[in-house]
Amino acid sequence: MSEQQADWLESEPAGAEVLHVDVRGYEGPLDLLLDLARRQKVDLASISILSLAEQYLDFIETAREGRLEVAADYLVMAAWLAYLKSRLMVPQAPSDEEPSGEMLAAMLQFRLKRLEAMRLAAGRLLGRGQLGREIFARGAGEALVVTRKARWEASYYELLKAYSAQRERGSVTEYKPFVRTVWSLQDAREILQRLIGDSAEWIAMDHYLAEYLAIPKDRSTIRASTFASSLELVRQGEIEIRQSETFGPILMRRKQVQQ
Amino acid sequence: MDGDGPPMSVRERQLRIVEAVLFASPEPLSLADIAPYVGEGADMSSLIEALRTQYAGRGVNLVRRGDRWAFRTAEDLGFLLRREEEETRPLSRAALETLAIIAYHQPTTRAEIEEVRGVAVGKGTLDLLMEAGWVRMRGRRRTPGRPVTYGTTEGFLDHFSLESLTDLPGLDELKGAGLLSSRLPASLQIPLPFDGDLREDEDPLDPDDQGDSGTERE
Amino acid sequence: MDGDGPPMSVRERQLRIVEAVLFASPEPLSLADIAPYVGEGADMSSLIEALRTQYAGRGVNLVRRGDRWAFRTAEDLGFLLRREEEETRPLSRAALETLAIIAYHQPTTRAEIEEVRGVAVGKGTLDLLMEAGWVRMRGRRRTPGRPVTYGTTEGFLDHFSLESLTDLPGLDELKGAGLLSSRLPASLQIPLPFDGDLREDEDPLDPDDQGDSGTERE
Repeated sequence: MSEQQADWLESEPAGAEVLHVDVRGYEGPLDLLLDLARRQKVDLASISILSLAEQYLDFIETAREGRLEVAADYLVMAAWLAYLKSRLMVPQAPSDEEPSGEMLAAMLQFRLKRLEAMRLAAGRLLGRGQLGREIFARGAGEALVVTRKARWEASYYELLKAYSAQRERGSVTEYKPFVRTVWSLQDAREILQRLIGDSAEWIAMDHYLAEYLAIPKDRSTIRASTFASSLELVRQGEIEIRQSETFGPILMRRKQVQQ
Repeated sequence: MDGDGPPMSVRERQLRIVEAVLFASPEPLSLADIAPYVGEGADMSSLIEALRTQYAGRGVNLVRRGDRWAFRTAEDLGFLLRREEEETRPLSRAALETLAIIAYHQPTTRAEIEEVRGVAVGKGTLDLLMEAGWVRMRGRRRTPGRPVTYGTTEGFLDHFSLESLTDLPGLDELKGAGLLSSRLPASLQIPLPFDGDLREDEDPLDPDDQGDSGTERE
Repeated sequence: MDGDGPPMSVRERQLRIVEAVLFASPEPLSLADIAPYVGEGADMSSLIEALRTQYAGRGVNLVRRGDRWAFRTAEDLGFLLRREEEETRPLSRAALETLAIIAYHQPTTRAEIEEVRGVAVGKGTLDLLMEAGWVRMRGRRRTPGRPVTYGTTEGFLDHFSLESLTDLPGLDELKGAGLLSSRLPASLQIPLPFDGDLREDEDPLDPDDQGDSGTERE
């Protein structure tokens, strides 16, 4: 195949030559069809698609009789051409929705013309003066050297900032976050429930919490969380709260059930 | 140095610079490439035009290649200067036809090339054309499957001595005969080869788009 | 091809051929090299002389190299082909940090810079600072391995408008300017940059000292 390709431009279509029963020289069924069409020695526009189809089918038939392996796409084309042939020979029924034989033939003709046109175009392109073959660029070209010189920019502030930031990063500062004990509202509520128990006596909150309040740094969180929880317990009707004066002790007891 | 001669006009100097820069570069250069050498405020188009006229009848011509310009030996001397390509393998028929279809039908997809040729296009064929610097991936067609669209390069124009795609041989006849359309001529308008930026039905390629990753077909 | 123009004289045609052949050749050519293209009976010397005259004032001249001939860019335009473009770019953070450390800690070695930065200093960074003209190799420290010592240059002082290195703000000034936080350990010291010729622990560089040839580190 490659040898045939090399001189395809020079080689005229084989004219009256005996058909070689060999499809290996062709690049597909369309290529073969075009070659057959050109053997008709007429303008592709006035070619007889019907006789072209017959030639193709003969060709394939001969090939198969000669026990040559024929590639699938050639057989597909053969089937299509057989169909085309039948449509060209049988007049179209009015109810027929399929494209007419004439339409199919025109389509094939168009494809053949287009392929041939592209072949001619390729040949004409190749026939033009080509760079490095007939047309030449400057042989002793000089590269245009553009050296890009970077002018670096940095401000004095950026410089000092960069230095300070690094020194600060580098200096190991001892820092231990201050860890606070925190009573959660949930904890406070449970403790309060347990401490009050069923007591019907008014007893000061601090009194209940005496055991915990021994640790000075925890006092605020214990008082705050307990008081907040106590309000919740009051709202739910579990306990009662009383305070007789501003800043006076907060008294608590189990809510008394009215008899 | 030019110490002795009469003082040179600014324009004369600009012309010499454009000439020197274009002469030095084996590759075509755009006006924007040359402008920095000439300096501010030069009328690049008129300089190029003047230079082109000066060289028109000479053995070396100033030619246009797409948006770029280059000095090339005169076309009519081709047969005298002709060097046989000994090292370069001639293009296969498949590659050459594929190149022609891309040139005349661009932007075009692999499926369209296959439709025209009636056979599958090996990926190797397209790779070869791209490696030669004649074909490039332009974008992706906004149709199902988003196929890659192919077009030619300025290197293609340069290699085949074409000023622009409209110089493609036989383009007008082909167009007139409706042979550049993808369907039967009667029903449609005839597209022209198009090497503008991107057509409305093309998407740009992602920077890392590898093209049709399809398996090797032959 | 050139069908339109007036008929070309034989001599004109010969000139065009000589011109094209010389243009296309990568090497200077002797008259004997060119003669086969021009054909029998051409007066090569006079053709070359005519061409030389035609190109004398142009951006490209025909010059003689021994007994060979070649087109060359006009001498007075040679500088054009090697154009320099400057672009301002901000210094990278790594370079800025390295520069700052060198400024304060000079004379300092790469290992010392890395110790302050906490990360490796690429050779590229130091090269860049030297290329920018802000940092120089001062000498070699008289310690095992004899590492190169780096310092800043006059160009550095110029760029940052400093009269001398002692103008660099010290610890208290940096704190006062809010650049250093006040919650720093008392042990933190800011060195006083040294810009004398060589410190007592530095050896001068040999004239051909290439600096740390160490492998690229990043």
